[in-house]
Amino acid sequence: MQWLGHYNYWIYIALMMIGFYAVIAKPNLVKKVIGLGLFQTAAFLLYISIGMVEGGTAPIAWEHAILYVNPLPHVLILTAIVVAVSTLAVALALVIAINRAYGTVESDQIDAQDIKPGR
Amino acid sequence: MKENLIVREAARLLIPFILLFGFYVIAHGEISPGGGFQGGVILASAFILYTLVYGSKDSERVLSFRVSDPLASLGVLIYAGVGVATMLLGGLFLDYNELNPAHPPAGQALGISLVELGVGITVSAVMITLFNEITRALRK
Amino acid sequence: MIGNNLPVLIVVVPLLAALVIPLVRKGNVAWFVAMTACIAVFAGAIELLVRVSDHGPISYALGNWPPPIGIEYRIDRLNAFVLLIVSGISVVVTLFARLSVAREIPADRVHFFYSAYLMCITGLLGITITGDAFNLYVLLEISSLATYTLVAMGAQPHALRASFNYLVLGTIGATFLLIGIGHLYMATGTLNMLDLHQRLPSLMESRTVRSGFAFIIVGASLKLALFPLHLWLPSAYTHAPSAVTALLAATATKVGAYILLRFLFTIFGVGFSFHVLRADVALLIAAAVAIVAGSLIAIRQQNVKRMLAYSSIAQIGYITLGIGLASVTGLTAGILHLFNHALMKGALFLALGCVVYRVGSAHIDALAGLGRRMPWTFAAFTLAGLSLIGIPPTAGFISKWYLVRAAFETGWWPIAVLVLVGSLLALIYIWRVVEAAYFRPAPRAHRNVEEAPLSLLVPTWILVLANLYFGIDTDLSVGAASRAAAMLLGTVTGSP
Amino acid sequence: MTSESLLMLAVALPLGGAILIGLSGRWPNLREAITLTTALALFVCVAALVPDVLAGARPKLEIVTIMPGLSLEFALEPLGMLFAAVASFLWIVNSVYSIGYMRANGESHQTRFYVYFAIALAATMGVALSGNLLTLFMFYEILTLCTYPLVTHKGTTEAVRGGRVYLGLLLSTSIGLLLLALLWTWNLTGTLAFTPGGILEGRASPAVAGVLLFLYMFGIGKAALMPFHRWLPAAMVAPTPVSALLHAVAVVKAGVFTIMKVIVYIFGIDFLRVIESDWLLYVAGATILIASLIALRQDNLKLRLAYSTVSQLSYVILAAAILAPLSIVGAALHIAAHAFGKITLFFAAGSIYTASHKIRVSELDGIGRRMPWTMGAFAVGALSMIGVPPTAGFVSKWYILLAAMATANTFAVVVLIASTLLNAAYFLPIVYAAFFRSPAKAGHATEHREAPLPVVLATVTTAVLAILLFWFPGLPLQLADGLTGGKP
Amino acid sequence: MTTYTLDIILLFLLVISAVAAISVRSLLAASMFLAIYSLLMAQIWVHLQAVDVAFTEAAVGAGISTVLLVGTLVYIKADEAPAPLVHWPSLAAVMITGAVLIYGTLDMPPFGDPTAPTNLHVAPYYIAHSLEQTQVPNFVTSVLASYRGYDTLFETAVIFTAGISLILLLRQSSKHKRKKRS
Repeated sequence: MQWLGHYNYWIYIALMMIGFYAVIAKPNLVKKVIGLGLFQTAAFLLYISIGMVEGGTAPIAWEHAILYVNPLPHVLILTAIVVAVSTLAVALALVIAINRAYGTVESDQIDAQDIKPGR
Repeated sequence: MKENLIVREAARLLIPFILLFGFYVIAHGEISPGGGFQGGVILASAFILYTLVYGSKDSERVLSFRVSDPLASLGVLIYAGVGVATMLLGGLFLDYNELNPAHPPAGQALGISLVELGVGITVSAVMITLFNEITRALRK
Repeated sequence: MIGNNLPVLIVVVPLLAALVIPLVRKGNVAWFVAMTACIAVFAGAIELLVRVSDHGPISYALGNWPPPIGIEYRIDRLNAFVLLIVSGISVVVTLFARLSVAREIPADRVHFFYSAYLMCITGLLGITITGDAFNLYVLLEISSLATYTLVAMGAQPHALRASFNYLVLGTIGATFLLIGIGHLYMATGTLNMLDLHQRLPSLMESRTVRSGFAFIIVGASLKLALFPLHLWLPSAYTHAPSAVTALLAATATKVGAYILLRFLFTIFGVGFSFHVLRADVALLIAAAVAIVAGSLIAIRQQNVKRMLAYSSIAQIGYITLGIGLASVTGLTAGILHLFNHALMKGALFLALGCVVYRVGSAHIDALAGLGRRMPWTFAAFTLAGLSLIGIPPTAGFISKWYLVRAAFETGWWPIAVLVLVGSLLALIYIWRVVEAAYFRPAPRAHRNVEEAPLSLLVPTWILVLANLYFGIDTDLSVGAASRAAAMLLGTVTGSP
Repeated sequence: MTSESLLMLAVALPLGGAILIGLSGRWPNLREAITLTTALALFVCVAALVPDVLAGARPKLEIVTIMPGLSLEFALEPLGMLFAAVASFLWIVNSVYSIGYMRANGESHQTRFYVYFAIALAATMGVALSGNLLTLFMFYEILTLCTYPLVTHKGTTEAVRGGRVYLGLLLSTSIGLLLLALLWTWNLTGTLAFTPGGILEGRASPAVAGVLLFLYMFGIGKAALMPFHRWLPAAMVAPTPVSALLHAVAVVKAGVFTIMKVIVYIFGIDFLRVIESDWLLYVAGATILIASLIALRQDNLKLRLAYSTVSQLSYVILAAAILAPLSIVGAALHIAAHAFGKITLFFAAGSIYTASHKIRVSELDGIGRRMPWTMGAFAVGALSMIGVPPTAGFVSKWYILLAAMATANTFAVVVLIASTLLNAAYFLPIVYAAFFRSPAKAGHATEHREAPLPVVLATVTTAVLAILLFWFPGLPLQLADGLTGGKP
Repeated sequence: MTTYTLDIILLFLLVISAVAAISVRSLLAASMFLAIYSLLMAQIWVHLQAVDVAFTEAAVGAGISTVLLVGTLVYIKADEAPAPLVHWPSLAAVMITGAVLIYGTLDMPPFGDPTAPTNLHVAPYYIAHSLEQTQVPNFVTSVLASYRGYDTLFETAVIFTAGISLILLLRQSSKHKRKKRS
């Protein structure tokens, strides 16, 4: 069961790598933003997996519960999700503003425009 | 979409229930899944639905940013206010026990529902703002 | 009530101010609220520093839940000192901001600007003061989110691009921290820093902890803009509004350095960080490259703001150098330079802000001949520049002195030379500006530029004079730094 | 008034003067009156210290502790006394000269000029009176910085380029080498105080001390030891009063002064004998000869003087490197002797420029008839450089020569003789041409008289002093003796 | 065991949707895949007994985020420009990061282990005392709003900051003249 025991963690690593790759490799800003989303959510999977307890029930008190899963990671991730959506919103706002200023959201085209005027 | 009668009627029926559900989620976060955050999002979604169906002009009339901006502040202010209150009552920041020294658990419950309310207000207000600002970019 | 709640008030006051400001529509009122909040925080920070140095660390249990159940604020000599730096600088910069922001930000959103501005400061203060690893992450995200926006408020479209890059890299850094903290939590079951410090030594062999260590260091270095991870910094500094650049340069990177210090020394402990994992080698190499590369690139810049940004990368190298030497003197030097660099870079960017206020550009050609037109501004720039180079009697000299001393003591020969070579490179890029300002003829358009208004000059000169003062009387700076260093290294051997 | 407070005053006076000068900039007469009074007051203040020092007093004054174990402190000892006295006295003469020169040539930004000049003097006093190496280093750097605006005074591209070399060389040597040496010394000994007999002995292995000596000697760029001498010619773009007082006296003497302080009070002569220090002798000797050879080929009068200064400075280093008590005395004496001689020469050069706008040696034919006073003074200065009695230059050279012979140091002897010949070779022709050649018939030889009175007056005064110092070398001698710990 | 297989399938789908999200050229499609990704994630949260998180993920990840993304895309109206299939330096960086993480997993406590440190140290306190100390049966809520209420205060502040940011960045920025360079 050992290999199965870490299955979640490996998936989280895979997702994180996928997202991370999109963030740094994709020239398209929207794709970067999407990548960021994947990247952050992957980290959430890590936390929630940490909190899981074999045979535990959701952390809400009820009379014949034997074992609860760990609530702390859930709390942390609730916070993290909020942070993630806030970041996403700001990122998208920037993308819109950039698109308004440059007429494109492809970083290489933006760079091309930036070089011209010089600093 | 404005012309589509069915959608308009459906929305007219749905929105009250969505709002109701939102308030329920905020209020009952203590015993069931959910809480200020989720409830706030649901409230916001009701408004978003309204805007999508009835258009931004009407939604502006229902809830203009002159209202939603202060609400955003208000929510966090409630939350922080609870903390300040507990300090004024002689305790530490966010020590809800001070809200009801006689029966601390009750104080805790009260404090928790208060802050959940604050979270709900801010979240819904901000979510609406996010939606408005991003879609306003469209209209311009 | 104020007394025992002081630690939390340090963070809550600016938070409340940031919440109230959007409700007032007037830009000036917003500024006034911000200013008052900053002064209050500064006063509080001084009081805290005094208390800590008198009675040792202060612990504040939020919600009155004993740590590690609840979140704890823990103020020791290190973060009390950093608090002082951050709050002090924010007072001066806010003083500067009133006119410069009114000039650079459209009037209809100045109050929102100040709200974000205070949120940024709130976050920075919170990071510094908190004793809970996850709380640190949340506050980090607040300050970052606010910072991205503030940077994007720059006049040119470049600012948006810079802000977006910063957002992407900043979020990567923060998420790395999150993952790292996750690993630590997984291995120990706690998030409280002190608790972590007590539980980690037994887990030195755990691969989970080690990988967590790697992620935390990389995440912190991204915030700190340590050399290979500095890519966000130059554009962000160049295109942000003057006041924002000054604030970031003087505080944000410092807090980044603080995070690094906190994790390396308090949480993991010297034994683990430097003897088991040899992080010192990595840090020293990165620092060395940062100093040389940063300075060399700075020399080639035409935009003075960008030049100073690259110089910041080099200076961050110095701070990291001190940290990497991991001796008492080295750590003292690092923390001391944290303080001094805040002073000198703050002064330089504020002086530059005065120029931008008058001529609207920080390009070196735009500065030509302004030395006569704006004597006080450029006198300030030159003096702060000398401090950056490290000429006595300025604060910069004291930093250099301690860095080289530490290098000698630890027997890292080349580093001593490297530090001095760094100052000579600094001499070159600072003097390019000085010569341009004093000896090149002013372009016709700038023939009748006037000296910057007093309310911009005063904050600038406050920092310049601080540079001179702390070059002569180093009791406060060196004293606090050395005590903090001793404390950090003491945490290993257990002595307070 | 206690001598401690006098120490403080010696540095404070010029600074206060600088502020007043800056404030009175709108009224030139007032401004220059203040300059003169400040100079006078400073000299009085310094002179008041002399008796105590001769009586063997060594006043100390700690201003502020900068770093644990390191403080900004003043302490007076014979060598510093000598340096301070010379510099502060010549400032008076130089001020008179400046007033005439700056006005006659209608220089711009005169207020700035006088302000920085005063600050430079304050820094010089700081160097002379410094009580430990850190204080000395501090004022040393300040001196570099506050003379920069004087070097670049004209603001021309040439001036800026000169300034760049000036600042670049002086700062990079002092930060790159001197500061390194300082820190290393601190690391070895835990102190930077000037202590008779030195502080390194027993704390540093001869090998390490050898490296340290190297760092110090080349780190003190103001001493213009080759190859770090280029800043001095570069500084000649400055107005002549600057070249005269600062780059013939204050700045360069600060350099050799520092070297002597390091040799006497940091290493200690006895310890230096142990370690490998012959190379210093050879470098100094080489500098003397090479600089003289270069001077020979300079047609620009000020440049020729500058290179002569380079070689003369190395006399002091050479003398110090001989490491005999007698030679140390000679070195100290030469600091004073060269000061009077060289300032006279620069004054003369400036007065020639003022009167006739000639800067080339080749243009000076017959000028002696038009400007007898100036050229007379020039002749005296030249003789003093060469070391012909009855001029001050002879006395110091004599001491050095004696020391060289006493220690059977053939190299030093040869260098001294050779350089004397070279000096003669590049000075005497000027004097000869000035008096005995008939002026070029070219039309541009417009009629001109002597330079304005203050200029001539100053020039003649220093010349006379150069001679007086030969007849009455008592005071400097006593001070110099006190230096070697002979009789206080 | 069955729960495991279900989990495994879900996680597998998760990876597929992630890959799809970053590889499709149409940005609209990409954001749709992101929404699917979030829904699957919510599903997994439920399986991991994280009901609150699932709820939030569904409301935010699949809901608000998608709305915002689509809103942006309607405005941008462009698809990803064709780019080289693989960007090697990035791939290298990603691989290194992944390697470090894999190394890290090797001695993580097995998934769901009740004796893992996380389940022994702080968390048990919440489970044991939440009800009697706060009268709140939902431990997540009690921890969120009371034990770690301070985090949540700033979580709310983060949202507020996001709101301020969008106001600053987008509201009336047509009046706010940005020299559009061309």
